[in-house]
Amino acid sequence: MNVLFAIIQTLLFIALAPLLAGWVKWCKCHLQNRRAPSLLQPYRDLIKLTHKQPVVSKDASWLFIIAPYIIFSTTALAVSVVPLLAVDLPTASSADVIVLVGFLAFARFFLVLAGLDVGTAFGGMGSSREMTISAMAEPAMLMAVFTLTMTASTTNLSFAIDHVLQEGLVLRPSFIFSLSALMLVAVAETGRIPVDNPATHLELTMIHEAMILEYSGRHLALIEWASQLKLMLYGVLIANIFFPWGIAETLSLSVLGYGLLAIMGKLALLVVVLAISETLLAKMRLFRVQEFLSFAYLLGLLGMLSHIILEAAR
Amino acid sequence: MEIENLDHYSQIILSLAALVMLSSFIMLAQGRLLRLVFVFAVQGFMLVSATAIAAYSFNNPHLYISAAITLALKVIFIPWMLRRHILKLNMHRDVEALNNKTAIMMGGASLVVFSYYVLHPIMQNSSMVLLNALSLSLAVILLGMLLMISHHQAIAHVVGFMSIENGLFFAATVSTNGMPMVVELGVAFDVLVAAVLFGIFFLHINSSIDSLDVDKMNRLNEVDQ
Amino acid sequence: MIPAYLLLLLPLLGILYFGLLGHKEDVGKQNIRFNGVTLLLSLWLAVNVFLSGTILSTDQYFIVDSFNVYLIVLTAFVGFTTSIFSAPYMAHEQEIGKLTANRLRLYYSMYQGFMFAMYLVLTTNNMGIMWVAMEAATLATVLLVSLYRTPESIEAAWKYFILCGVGIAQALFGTILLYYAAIQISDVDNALTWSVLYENAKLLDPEILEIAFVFMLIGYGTKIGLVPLHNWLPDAHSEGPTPMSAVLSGLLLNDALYAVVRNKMLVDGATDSHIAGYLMMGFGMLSFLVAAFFLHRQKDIKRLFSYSSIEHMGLMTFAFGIGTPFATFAALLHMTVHSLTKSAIFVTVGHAAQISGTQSIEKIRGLIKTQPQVGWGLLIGTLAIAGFPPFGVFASEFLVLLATMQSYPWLAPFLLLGIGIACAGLFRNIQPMVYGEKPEGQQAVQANLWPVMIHLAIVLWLGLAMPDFLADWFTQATILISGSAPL
Amino acid sequence: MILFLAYAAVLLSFLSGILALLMRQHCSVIKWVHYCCTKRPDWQQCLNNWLEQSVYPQRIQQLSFICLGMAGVFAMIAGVGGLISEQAMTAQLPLGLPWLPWHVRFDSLSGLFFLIIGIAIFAVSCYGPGYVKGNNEQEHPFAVLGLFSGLFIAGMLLVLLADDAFFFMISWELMSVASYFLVAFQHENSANRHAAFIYLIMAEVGAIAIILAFGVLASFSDGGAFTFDALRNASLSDTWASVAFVLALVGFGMKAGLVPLHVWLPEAHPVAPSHISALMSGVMLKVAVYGLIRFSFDLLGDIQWQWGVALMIIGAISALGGILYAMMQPNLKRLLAYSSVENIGIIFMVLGLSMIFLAKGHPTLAALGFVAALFHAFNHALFKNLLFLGAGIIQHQVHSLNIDDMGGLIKRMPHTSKLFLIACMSISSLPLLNGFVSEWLAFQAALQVGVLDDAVLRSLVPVMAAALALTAALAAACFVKLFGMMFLGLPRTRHAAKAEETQDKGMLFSLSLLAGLCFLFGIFPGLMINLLDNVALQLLGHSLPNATAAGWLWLTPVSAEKASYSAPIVLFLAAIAGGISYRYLRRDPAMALRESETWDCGFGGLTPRMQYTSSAFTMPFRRIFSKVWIIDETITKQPGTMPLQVTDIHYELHVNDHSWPKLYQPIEKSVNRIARLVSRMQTGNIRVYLSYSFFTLIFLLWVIS
Repeated sequence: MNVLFAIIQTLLFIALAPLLAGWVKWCKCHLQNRRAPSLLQPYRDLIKLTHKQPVVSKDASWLFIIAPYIIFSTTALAVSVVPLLAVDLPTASSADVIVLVGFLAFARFFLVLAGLDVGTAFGGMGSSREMTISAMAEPAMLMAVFTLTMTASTTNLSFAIDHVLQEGLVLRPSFIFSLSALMLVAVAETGRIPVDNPATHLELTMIHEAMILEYSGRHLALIEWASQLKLMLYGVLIANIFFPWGIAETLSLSVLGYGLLAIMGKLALLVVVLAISETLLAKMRLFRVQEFLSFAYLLGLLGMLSHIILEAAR
Repeated sequence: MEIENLDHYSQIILSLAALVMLSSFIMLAQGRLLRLVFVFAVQGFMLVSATAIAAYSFNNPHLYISAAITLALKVIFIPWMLRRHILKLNMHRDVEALNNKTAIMMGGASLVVFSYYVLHPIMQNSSMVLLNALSLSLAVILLGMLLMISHHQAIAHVVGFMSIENGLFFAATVSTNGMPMVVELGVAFDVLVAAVLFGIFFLHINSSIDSLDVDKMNRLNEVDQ
Repeated sequence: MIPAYLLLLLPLLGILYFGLLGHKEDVGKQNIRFNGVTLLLSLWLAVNVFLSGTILSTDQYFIVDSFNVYLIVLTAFVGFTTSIFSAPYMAHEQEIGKLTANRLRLYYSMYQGFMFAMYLVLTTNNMGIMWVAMEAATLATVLLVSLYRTPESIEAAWKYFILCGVGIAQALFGTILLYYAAIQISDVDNALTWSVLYENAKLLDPEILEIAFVFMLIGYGTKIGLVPLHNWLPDAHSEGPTPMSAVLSGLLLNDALYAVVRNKMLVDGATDSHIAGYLMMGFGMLSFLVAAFFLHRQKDIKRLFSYSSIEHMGLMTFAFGIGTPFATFAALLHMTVHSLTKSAIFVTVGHAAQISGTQSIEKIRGLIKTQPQVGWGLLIGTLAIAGFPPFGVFASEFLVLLATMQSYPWLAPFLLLGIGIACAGLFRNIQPMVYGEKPEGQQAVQANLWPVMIHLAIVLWLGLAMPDFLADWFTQATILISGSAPL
Repeated sequence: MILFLAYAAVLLSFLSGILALLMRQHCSVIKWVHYCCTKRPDWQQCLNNWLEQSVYPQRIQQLSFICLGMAGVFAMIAGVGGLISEQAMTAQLPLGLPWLPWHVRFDSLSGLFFLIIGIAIFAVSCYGPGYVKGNNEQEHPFAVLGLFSGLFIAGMLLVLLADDAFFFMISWELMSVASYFLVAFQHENSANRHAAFIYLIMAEVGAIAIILAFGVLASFSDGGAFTFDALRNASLSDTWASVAFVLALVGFGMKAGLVPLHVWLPEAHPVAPSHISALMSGVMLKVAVYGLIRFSFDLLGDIQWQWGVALMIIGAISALGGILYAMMQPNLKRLLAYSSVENIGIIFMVLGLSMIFLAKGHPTLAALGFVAALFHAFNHALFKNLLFLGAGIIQHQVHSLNIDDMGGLIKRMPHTSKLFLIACMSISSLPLLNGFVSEWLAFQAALQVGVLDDAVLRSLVPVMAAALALTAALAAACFVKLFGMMFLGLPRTRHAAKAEETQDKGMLFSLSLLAGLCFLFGIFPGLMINLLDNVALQLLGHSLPNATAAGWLWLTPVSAEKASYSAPIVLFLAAIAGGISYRYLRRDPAMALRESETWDCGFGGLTPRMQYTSSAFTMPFRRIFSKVWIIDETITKQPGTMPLQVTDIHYELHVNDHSWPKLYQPIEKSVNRIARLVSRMQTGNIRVYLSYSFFTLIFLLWVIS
């Protein structure tokens, strides 16, 4: 039963990810006084791409072709361990939050290799930048996550969220810091403004787009989908770790439905925040990103310290 | 024990000891090689006299042998040999300019005091003759070294070396009535061989650096140029 | 006692034999034979001592106990293997015209003379004779140092002569003082007899003995090459023929140290102040450290290794100075392994210099490519002397260190500092010589490397597994010197 | 029995060295064969044919490597045996000093490292014949290589067996010296000589520190004995224990390559033959780790938490420094060597954590950290060996070690590239591979910091954990770059374009073996962790109670509620996810791929020179962490005829390590200065010499009276 639920939840996660991306676009368009595409536009794009014949450079190797599948499946794997609707997730115990970070790293590893495979300057540029940013972001993210795991004294996401939920409403200064840190990291990792602009194709600013420039057809679809998954993953992480209320604690249908509504609501709100910030902020120069991320790291560290000093003092 | 209470032999030995030391001082200040060798011979002679007197007074016949050997070696053979070399190498007119003669003499004087200072504590139980004789022979040894340090002619070095031997010999004679005969003979043999070798070396050195100035022998150094 | 007399007689005959017939063709082989027989004699003597303990001649002029018999064997052994090396080496020198037949005669005659002096130093029971023999060793070797008659070699020989002569004169004064102290308690005939003095050491006047020891230390210390009395040593080693350097480093220095230790035993018997030990430790440590730094700036390969000898002699002096059974054992072992290793190194160094026609480190290059045996021999010998296991030098250095740790732990870091600096100093010079491409026109020479292999094999053996009989032997000597057995 | 297997491994590696010595002794071997087989002419004939002149060198090489391989097998069996058996085996060998025979002890810690070495030398022995085939016998005699390889391996094994300080030092130095000769093997390059020199000197200094550490311990032991048993029982004051620990840390850290004692490592490892580099980097550094563990956990015993902090900080510096330096290296093997510094840093960091837990009275958590450190050591041996062996193959093909001379090799060398990719993934600690598991365990250990009652420690450890995370991320960046530059893109040089897959089965087999093990222990880490648990049990007296409590599928180091990881399930899920997506998207045959030119923005003609180079790839890092290196960057532009026109741009980049000018040059300078001062003593003037002896005499007389 649990296993079945885990599968369903994962599929739901995968299915909903493009919707979230559509919602982001929708919000941004409205904020910027543009006409918004339909909420379902990302689905249409994916379907269209899937039905196109992919073009592959003659210089590409097998790695280039296999990479999208690997990226997509590891990202899918990553989302499968994040409790979306209910806390009692069996998959969460086979891979905890550190493994989750590992999955993302895995996906990134192959994405970057794919970027380097064809041998264009764009690919190299994107790969180099992506690795730089992720190297800075990863410790910040772990700092933020560690605050949570130390509070809950477990790295199992399901148990951790359960722990926060059981505690009720406790205003922890450490969580404020970690929340901010995680949000900053999420922005950087999912390639949003001000770190990266997902809509750009200008070589001076591209990061993510530069790596996948050579992809087309179903390969591109998979990669796009994976990045939408990633965006949702971070959203869910933020929403469910810091605001777990509403998540189902039992597997009855009504509670689950309530959970689904709750998470959709939380995500919708988060996206609005994201859209507003993307509208207000301009993209940073590449070498300002490190300051941005060190700030995230600092926040994470402050969160950790305030947990140790203020909350766990003996 | 005061000096008045000693027998005359001892007084003579002590006086000779003082003279031996004095001759060391003279050598120290001597710049001319021939005179240096002459003083050395005189020193040797005084040593021989002291030994003979000691032999007589202590009634120790084997000291006569020592005296005879010393006479042959240090009064006759070595000075003769050195003199011959000096003349042959045409060095009898050279005067060695000694820097800081006063300082060297002062240093020499303080060495004498030092010898007393060193040997005094250990000799408290023994006779005054012994103390004086040993201290003076130590002073002669040290003065011999000082001579070698201050002079830069190879011949002066040999003289210094031999005067150190004189000091040793004097110490052995006076303080201990002479070493065992085997040792005496061995030492004498070594001195003889050394003297011969010195002669050979003078020739080699002269042919290689065209002088006997040891200061010019400094090819083997490790100082940065 | 008969082997001891024969042992002394044979080199004496050798002096005459080579003095008269030394210009013959196969003189090198004759020399090997002479030394081979002395080696056998020394072994015979060693077996005697091993079975029946200390042997004292009836007239008390000679003594062979477990301390000196092992040095006798070592001397005979190194003398023998060096003679094996010296035969082709000197023949080559004659071939290229550096030496005439007459000089060769002098060389072989004095080789035997030197060996005679060494045996005499070791076997005599009389401190005066010991002095005479030590001086005789100087006299025998001084002409060998100047054998090539180059300005440098004459200069080196002159310095050797004067410095050692003056130095050893101090030792004679020390001996006279000892004699003076001895005649207060004993009859005149036995006043310089070591065995008698040793038995009655408690009665000797400690103050006189201390002063006497200072003179002895300065005197024999000059021969050991203790800093700052060492200045003659690198000159003499570098300018003489290489076999001479090998025996100087391997034997003469040891024997001078032997003389000091014999005297120290008397002083220690007379006084409890351990002053002799402190003096030796101070000198030893100073030599050890200073020589380690000297190694860094050498331009001449033989000078390099002569400084290494100073360093190791310093270490031994230091260890004897500590004086505990452990340290003494270590020092004895170090004496052995150092002699063997250093003479082996000088053999390879000699060949290396012949290969490249110069002793200048900068010009010796690519030995491994030119003549692998010589290159590897030099490299492995250097490794051994630098104290790398599994060679015996490591074992002895380890023991010295252990002894230092037990008695004066604060000195241990200095000791190790010295070892490290010396290692760096050796290798920065050795590496460029053995490695790399060979220079144009460099040719292999005829070389007999058996001595090297035998020596290094023994050193390796000592480092890996010291045979029981040797350990017993060392232990007996240790008991003799320091009063009790190590552990 | 197990002990005899261990002896057999040692003896076989000696034998392999001695066999190599016979390389040039064809005649004497034949004579010997004749002599031995006089009674059996048929054997004689057979052996004669087998040892025919033309094939003789190959036979000897094969024999030598077979011995090595058998040594590896025996070492592995002995290692596993040691890990399983609960008791330590002891013996004495009749070698050594008269009153201190060589003491031998084989416990589970030795067993673990035996296993590591065994795997490594087995892989190397499969790889070796193919690798040395191309060597010029005159230039680089196999006799030397084989002899010192054998001695080197024997030395490493003996270190693990040693149970007294003397034997330990002998084996330790045998290992160092033999590897010194291997570093100097291709001695016609001045870089090799320089590297060898630095290596030897630093090995000596390290050994000296270790001897001192033993000495401190021994002087407190009963009767100054040097057996490890006596050292274990020595009771030291806290201060002296710390002194001993610091000395041991310096000594073993020197060999392990902790920053700033690492400078020899990137010099020495790259210049040795590749299979030796693999052993040095993958295994010899582990022996240093073994030494420190043996010394601190076993001999010293009472761990103090300050040591843990020191280890953690030094480890963190090494890890970060190592990987940052590695990133900037254009030379493949140098990069790998620096990455070893990083991994050793990680191991030490985790060991430090374990020490803190142990000193603060949490032995179970200490065991967790300990196991994590050991597991990482094991893993690092696997993938670093794999990387170096791969590098050797590539060097043979491309004739260069410069990363920027490669490119596009994935198509030319499909097998090597796949195996290399596994190693890269493993070292970047990606899930499903072994590198990840050990880092995961390390994080788990770090996260248990809440149990400590010291607030400073509690805040320090998470910072270290973050440093570990940064290291892992940087390592990923570094190895992505490495793989990308070497194997992907277009070939940058002629050699790279002509490279071919190696035909030698042995070489590929050894790589596959290591890669397979990386994967195996990534999926079933429990296999290894159960073994490692025994080590913790023997050494710390505690083990992980629940490591596999939830079944063999799961890894639950603390408890199932706190953290769990199940690689098999993850693999299973990944396979499902990958399979579904692949199946689903490839089901339409009409949708097959279409090949075309790479998009060139319409300019036409992409050339390999337009690719990102490795220095370009790392440029952002260079800017961000610019203080870490000494960067010497020069751009020279050739102005053209027109204003602002540039005809030619020359870019030069040198990135250097800080530790050299800051730490080592001053030492070198001061030694030289003292040497210069000292040598003023040797003036050449005899009168000066005489005055030395004169004044010495005066001085001593004055002192004595």
